[in-house]
Amino acid sequence: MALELIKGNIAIAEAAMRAGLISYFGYPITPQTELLEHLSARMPELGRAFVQAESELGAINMVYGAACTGLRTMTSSSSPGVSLMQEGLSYISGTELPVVIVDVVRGGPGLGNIAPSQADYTQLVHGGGHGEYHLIVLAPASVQEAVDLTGMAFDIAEKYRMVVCLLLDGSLGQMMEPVELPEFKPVRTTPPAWAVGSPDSKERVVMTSINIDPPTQERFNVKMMTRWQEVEKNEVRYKGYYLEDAEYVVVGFGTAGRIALSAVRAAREQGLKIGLLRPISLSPFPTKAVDELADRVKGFLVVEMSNGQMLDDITSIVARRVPVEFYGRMGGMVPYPDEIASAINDLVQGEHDVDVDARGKWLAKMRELVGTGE
Amino acid sequence: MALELIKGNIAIAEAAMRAGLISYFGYPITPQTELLEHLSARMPELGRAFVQAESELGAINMVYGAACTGLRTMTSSSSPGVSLMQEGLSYISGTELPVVIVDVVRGGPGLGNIAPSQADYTQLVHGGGHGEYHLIVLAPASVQEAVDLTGMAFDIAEKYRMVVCLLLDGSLGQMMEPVELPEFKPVRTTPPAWAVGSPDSKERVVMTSINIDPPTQERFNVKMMTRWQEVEKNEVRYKGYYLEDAEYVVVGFGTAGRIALSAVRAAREQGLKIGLLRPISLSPFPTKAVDELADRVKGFLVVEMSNGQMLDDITSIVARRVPVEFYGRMGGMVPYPDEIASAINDLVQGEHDVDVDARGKWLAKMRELVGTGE
Amino acid sequence: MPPKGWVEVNELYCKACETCVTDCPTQALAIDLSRLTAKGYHPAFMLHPEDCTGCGICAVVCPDAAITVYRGVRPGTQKEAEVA
Amino acid sequence: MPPKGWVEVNELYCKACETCVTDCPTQALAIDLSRLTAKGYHPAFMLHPEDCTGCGICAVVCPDAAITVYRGVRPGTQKEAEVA
Amino acid sequence: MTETDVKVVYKRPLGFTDRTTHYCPGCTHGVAHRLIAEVLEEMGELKNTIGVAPVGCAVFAYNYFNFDFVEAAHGRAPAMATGIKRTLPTKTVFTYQGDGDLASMGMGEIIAAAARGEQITVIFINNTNYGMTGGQMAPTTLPGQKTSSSPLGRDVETQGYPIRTAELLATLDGAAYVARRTLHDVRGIRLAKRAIRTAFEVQKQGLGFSMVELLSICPTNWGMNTENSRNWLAEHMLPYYPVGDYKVSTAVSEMKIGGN
Amino acid sequence: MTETDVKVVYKRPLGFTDRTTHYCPGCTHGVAHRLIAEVLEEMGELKNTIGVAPVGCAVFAYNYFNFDFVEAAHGRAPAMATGIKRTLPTKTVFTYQGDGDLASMGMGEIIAAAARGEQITVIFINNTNYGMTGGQMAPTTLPGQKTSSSPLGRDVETQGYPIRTAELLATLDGAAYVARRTLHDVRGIRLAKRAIRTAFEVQKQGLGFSMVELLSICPTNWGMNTENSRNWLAEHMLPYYPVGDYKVSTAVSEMKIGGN
Amino acid sequence: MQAEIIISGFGGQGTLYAGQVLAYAAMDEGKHVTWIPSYGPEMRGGTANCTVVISDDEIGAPTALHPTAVIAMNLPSLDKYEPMIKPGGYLVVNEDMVNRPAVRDDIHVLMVPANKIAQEIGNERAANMVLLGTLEGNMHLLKEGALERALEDHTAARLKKFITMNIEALHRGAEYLAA
Amino acid sequence: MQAEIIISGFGGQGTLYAGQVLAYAAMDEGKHVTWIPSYGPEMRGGTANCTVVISDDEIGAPTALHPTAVIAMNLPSLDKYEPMIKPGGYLVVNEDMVNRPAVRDDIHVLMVPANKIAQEIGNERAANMVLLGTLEGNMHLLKEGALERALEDHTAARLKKFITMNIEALHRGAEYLAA
Ligand SMILES: Cc1ncc(C[n+]2csc(CCOP(=O)(O)OP(=O)(O)O)c2C)c(N)n1
Ligand SMILES: Cc1ncc(C[n+]2csc(CCOP(=O)(O)OP(=O)(O)O)c2C)c(N)n1
Ligand code: SF4
Ligand code: SF4
Ligand code: SF4
Ligand code: SF4
Ligand code: SF4
Ligand code: SF4
Ligand SMILES: [Mg+2]
Ligand SMILES: [Mg+2]
Repeated sequence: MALELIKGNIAIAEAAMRAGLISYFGYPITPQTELLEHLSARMPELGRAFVQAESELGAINMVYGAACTGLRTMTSSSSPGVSLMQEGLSYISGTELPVVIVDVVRGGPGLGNIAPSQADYTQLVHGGGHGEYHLIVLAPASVQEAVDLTGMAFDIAEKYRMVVCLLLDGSLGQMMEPVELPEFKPVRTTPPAWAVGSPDSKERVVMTSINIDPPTQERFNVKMMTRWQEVEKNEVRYKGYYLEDAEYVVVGFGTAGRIALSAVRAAREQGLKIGLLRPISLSPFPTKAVDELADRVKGFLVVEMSNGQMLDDITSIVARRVPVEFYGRMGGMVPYPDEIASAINDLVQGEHDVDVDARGKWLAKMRELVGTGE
Repeated sequence: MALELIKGNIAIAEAAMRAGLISYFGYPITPQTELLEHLSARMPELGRAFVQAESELGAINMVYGAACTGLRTMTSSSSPGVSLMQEGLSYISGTELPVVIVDVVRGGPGLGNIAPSQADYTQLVHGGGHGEYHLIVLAPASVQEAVDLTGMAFDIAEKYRMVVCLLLDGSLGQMMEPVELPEFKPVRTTPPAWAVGSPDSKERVVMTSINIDPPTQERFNVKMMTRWQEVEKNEVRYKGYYLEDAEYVVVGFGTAGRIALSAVRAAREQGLKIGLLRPISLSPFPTKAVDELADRVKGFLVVEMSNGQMLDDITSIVARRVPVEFYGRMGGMVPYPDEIASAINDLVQGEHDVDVDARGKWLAKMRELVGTGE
Repeated sequence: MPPKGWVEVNELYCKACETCVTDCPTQALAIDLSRLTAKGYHPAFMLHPEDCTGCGICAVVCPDAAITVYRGVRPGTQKEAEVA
Repeated sequence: MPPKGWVEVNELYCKACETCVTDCPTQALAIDLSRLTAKGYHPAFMLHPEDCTGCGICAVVCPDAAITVYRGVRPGTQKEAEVA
Repeated sequence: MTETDVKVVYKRPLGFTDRTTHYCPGCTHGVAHRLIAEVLEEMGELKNTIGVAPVGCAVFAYNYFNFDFVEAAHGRAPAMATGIKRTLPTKTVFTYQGDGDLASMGMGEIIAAAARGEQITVIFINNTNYGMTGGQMAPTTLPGQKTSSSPLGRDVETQGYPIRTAELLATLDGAAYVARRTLHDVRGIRLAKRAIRTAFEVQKQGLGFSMVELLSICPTNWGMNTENSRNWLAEHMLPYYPVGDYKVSTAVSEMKIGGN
Repeated sequence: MTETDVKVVYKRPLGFTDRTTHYCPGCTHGVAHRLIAEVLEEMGELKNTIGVAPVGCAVFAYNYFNFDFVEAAHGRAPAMATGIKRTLPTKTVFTYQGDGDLASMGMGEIIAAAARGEQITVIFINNTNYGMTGGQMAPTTLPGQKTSSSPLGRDVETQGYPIRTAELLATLDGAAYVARRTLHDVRGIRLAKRAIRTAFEVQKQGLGFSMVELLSICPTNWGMNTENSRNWLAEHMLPYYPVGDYKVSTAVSEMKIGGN
Repeated sequence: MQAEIIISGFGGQGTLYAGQVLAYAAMDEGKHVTWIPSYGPEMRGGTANCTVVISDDEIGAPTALHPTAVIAMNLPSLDKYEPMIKPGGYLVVNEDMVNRPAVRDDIHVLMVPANKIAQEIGNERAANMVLLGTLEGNMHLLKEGALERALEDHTAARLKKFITMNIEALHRGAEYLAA
Repeated sequence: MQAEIIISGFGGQGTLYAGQVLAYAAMDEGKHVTWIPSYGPEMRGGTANCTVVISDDEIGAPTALHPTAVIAMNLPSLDKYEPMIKPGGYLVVNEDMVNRPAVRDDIHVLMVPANKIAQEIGNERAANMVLLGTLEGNMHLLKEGALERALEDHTAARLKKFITMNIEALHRGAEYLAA
């Protein structure tokens, strides 16, 4: 197939349609809007449903309804809009429905700005809504990967009847890269037997997240957590670079991960034995990979476009076996490879203290570097 | 002062008024509604503002506005309603405003039920909204403690200009205990100089969470994280029981913590050297206390009314020094002391494996105990 | 002879709200204080079966779809009526 | 002599939207293509100061509050006018 | 007259399951349910319908109707119904919502759905309070009416005025049929059924958004028995919320309803 | 006539800071801002006012007004204003909102505030699209109008009908004054100013909720120059959104406006 | 000393209120006390029960799997709670609302025709106080007259008129002593 | 081989498009390539720039603190990016829009009167192509004729009419060679 040069936002839109997207519901918000705009033109062309919702609340609840029919559905937004979806995500999860959502993260908190960020990690990975549930969270680092993961997201969502979220930062949404788009898949247009409106279901179907009887709710939660164990077993994805002989490992996902790759290459050129672990599935997290590395490397450097939200997970896994250091930029700032390279040098040359307060050290540095505005 | 026998929900309402609450905005939801109902009668009596908002979105944004005047304001809700407030909480945090919110947690996810739960821990402690920010989260375990923490919540909120959240489960909201209510405090009715509408500010005041320029946003975030370090230094609260000579420590907060106390007492009566750590501030977390215990005890048992949301934090702190086991009930179920007692026995008699997958073990047990409903 | 009718109150559903009793134009219905349903209610019953016209009003207003309305003469009662 | 007026366009604010030019009833205003403001716009200016009546319409429609309108005769121009 | 002349004038509709409802005795939620079931049965739509339950006393509605059902988040039923209808346009999709659900929490969603002319039907139960949570003030609570969150009676100065939802939605071009009916007496119920039938026909014929607002009693939270509740509705609600057709689009006025 | 006869007929209002706005050339957001500043100056309210900025092109409004300001989350300005006004009832509090902000995202909040008779003033800019995010369809987009999310023109069958916000809010009893004006010509602007004055007076005199909807141009996203935009507004928007007073409560109609 | 008492019955039988009277009395004696209801989605009908824990010490769990005592005001409550009572504990049953005797023989069982007694003193709704009287008359959790004083001190003004009757009910109930 | 090129100017000068042409050409040659714009809240006015990275290998960072080459279409772009260019790199300046020469002497500087040239060939808006032509004419990032082919293959139908002019602009720009 021919390569095309496309923006991340539009590539995801196209990939979703090719994966059999039947309905899309969304609300404009920078830096995600092109995704919605593209579908506003394309979905009607294909005779599929596109609705610009009244709000992100509307959008997620339209998706909730559409998902009850078992046909492929999706929404997309950016940080503040995703916050507004938290109630809906908890409901959808509590109803065991397959849904794909895209969060093109921007600088926060609050209104913040529209520059690239990864600070919705905890919101999505550790659950921003109420009650016990998990989202599957995938973080592409290139437009091609975004395309590939979009198709996979629908499959995984259906396999486990769960919400799959693509988390990317604003720059990936705006970036153009050559991509190979998949062919159009045959589309399912009749609800499966478990869904409402299905011609195949023997009994009437009720879709709800209510379990007014606590023991019933608890049983449901045990079931969902058991399913999550399956997901943790099957759906961990990451990419390793130069890990075989690595003495130190940089961990970063998405754009931060690919920027780190440049820095790691530069370090290798200097003869340093640095590897890169780029988690692709943030939830389930590549815990085992980090765990095994912690047994054989001398230290980690976590790189994020946030205040170290993944850092906490890495620290927990490494469990003081080796030092974990951190370099992050916040509020819409994107690090340059040079900054990461210098953080790598600090790691390699620094003192090895497994009790290091990585975030505190980094924060002190940031206060010098950028100040506090006071 | 005379003791009164009051429900948790109403005690918090009274305590808030006595702490100088000027305005309350809320929306009915079980098991929190009595708090709102009580204030609907009492606030107008005192000539203060009470508004039943159109929704939790409305409520949190009314609180947002009221907080911009620097006068004491509050809202309360329960899990699904708190999910709807996530965008607002991110905005309020990004605008550095003092706000108190109360989450009387119920069984989830989704609509779930209205029975007691603690499963909003991650939502509140690790941040359910977008971007980098922290909430201060306090978890009372008795009605008196709820009263005391309510007053303190307003003070802390103002000290740091942050959101302080009281997290309690439904049963504490519904429970009556004898309490001593504080006297009415003198009330601030004129905005301080930093707030809008202040007669004291020299220049006009603008309150916003937008920083369209990423470097400015980043500086702001550095400032907020630096403030958070202060909070971590000053505002950690917990209560220890029988810790001096404890060989094993149970960790539980709120209602789970006080139920654990009964179990711990029973264990002590059996001659077992068990202690209890009951975190009161969940955020900032009593990390140091756990850390120090991890150096001298033989193991931990974490008890929650959730799938182990605090468990992850304990595991991270303990960092494989000693085994951490878990006992939780979900979906609105409240454990009996007997269940915890038997979990204590398992811990004391069990094999000591620091690599234990506490949640996995517990989940397997739960599958036997309650099943998965399949 | 005017068209006659009768009704059956399904006691599984009846909650003793009295709506049918109030609205029956011929006062044919009443609450049976002598009995309790499984749910603990005193159910509605035909106190004056002879007055029922089968108009269906009771069923239209019943919030619990507890009433079935027949027109004609109740099987069994016909004979009694003839005997009388 | 009819009441006369004049206007000043503050070039800090003017964005060359031409609204004032279009709406001036006496066509006194125009866009100055020969100059660029600091923001890069060709500002509005009084092409025909003599025609201005000081009616204020330009200021009412200006979206950038760039115009000050005076009534009377522009200081300085008075003399010129007299000389002319 | 012989036994063979016996005719069933009325029986429990086929659209109902055999479960007893959790509604309080006399509560007209039950009547509204029944009318929906009757209409869908008459239209032959029972197998083709998907209902959307609200959060409110009708939260368990899905237990009582004998067809596919989903349960929405509080206030979001119109959005959820939109998602279903856009995905399966040939299905009959309706929401069933209370006044707290529709006119407070979900006002944004209902207006947007009506403005979009979404091809769904909305059955809206106005009982002037939040029944499920114990009788708090609703947007529809009458001036002076006491509720658990307006203990001195709704004070319009601080707590605002009731919303007349049918009138409000009727201003929207996407709304094809908007009517208000009452469930407090037999005549009202008969007219309500006809309106519900019209609303579903509007959907079936693709004429746009349709809503029927139903004045309903809440004996429990009003603190009155059924009879007094019905009288209170007639005396206090009807003047504030007059029954009537608030929007009948041209297409709807020309619509022919077949059968029965 | 001597130099001492010189009179300033018009000057930049005191309610403005000296910052240049980020609005596109010709954008009538600027006119709306100016009218607010003029009215508040005339009323002597500059020191007593708190503004609430929306999310939309006017997100930076607080940079341009010379008094206290807060910035709301998208759509929630009426709730935020409520929080401020209830806390400081003697302040003049207003929201400034776009059509995406008020009539889509924030429809729930604006209706609730109006129904509550909240003593706030709302200035509502209807420019038939989402200006800030690049011109997507708004609830106010006209049938057939092309936007970046209705690329073939708004199809009322699938994308619904425009919402006439002033008419909608006018149905609410809590709304004391609801009017629509236009900013596309000098007469419209003068009438708009008078309406804005009335709206703020309504608030000052505690008569209830007040809103002025202002028809506004968006040359950038409409893809026209200023002049054509103003003509387009007159030709297409005015017929769909007639200017006029949609609600003038009795108290408002008897109100006396002092000064100037 | 710690005692856990569950009071259970239909909604409307006054179980929650009986628990509150007990809790007030305990509080007034300076005891630690908790009162916790089960709360459900169905505001009306169904069962209503509460647990009162009275202790000399800070109270841990406000609920108990094996309570010291149970007042069962109807059959479902008897069925549910009888098996849970701590050996040696107390079971007070409203005899008028059940159709079977208790089966446990390792606890003190008191069958009280509470509805009848309440009717005799003029108000069937006082059955809850009759049973509470029986409980306290046998267990002596508090000082003599504590419940009566609690009724006098904590009854809302508009309900004051019921105090005498309720005290009478307590006394009549207290006459039932375990064998 | 990896090259990072920043193309920067006012909005409306076609910097983003020039970057896309370069990116298309690189893609068609089988190179790895990324194109990333700076995007801002102000849709219009202000500066607009993009970074194109061309590499034989999987590309890490799509941005660069020290780019290999910069096309500066106005003064602010020159001020901002000149200091950042990698020693030995290329700086192509639209001479018509700046009022100063470049100051670095460790890089290749090409001052091109791009507006004038573009006017000569009939459209001032082709200045971006002139400068792109100069860049490629000096750096030879791609095979001969790659940009021209990219224009021919990837121009949207309604803009086809500009292809010839743009190719001419590329050629005129390519005539400017570094000393
Ligand atoms: C987000 C959220 N907020 C609040 C609630 C609590 N809640 C449940 S039902 C209800 C009100 C229902 O009232 P109404 O819609 O009038 O229905 P009714 O019970 O009167 O039929 C509320 C506020 C909830 N479940 N979710
Ligand atoms: C929750 C949320 N959703 C979406 C956005 C993105 N957003 C910013 S402005 C805007 C639309 C503004 O349009 P309008 O209110 O009409 O104002 P205009 O720019 O036209 O003046 C949107 C959708 C946001 N900031 N927050
Ligand atoms: S109306 Fe129905 S529920 Fe009510 S009493 Fe009659 S039969 Fe029973
Ligand atoms: S059918 Fe008519 S007459 Fe017969 S019982 Fe019912 S209401 Fe009365
Ligand atoms: S109307 Fe104002 S901004 Fe526009 S050209 Fe005239 S002076 Fe300049
Ligand atoms: S004041 Fe009147 S006449 Fe003078 S320039 Fe302005 S619009 Fe023209
Ligand atoms: S509370 Fe009111 S609305 Fe709810 S079921 Fe009971 S009577 Fe009906
Ligand atoms: S985008 Fe439209 S509304 Fe926004 S400033 Fe520009 S012209 Fe005005
Ligand atoms: Mg209601
Ligand atoms: Mg707009």
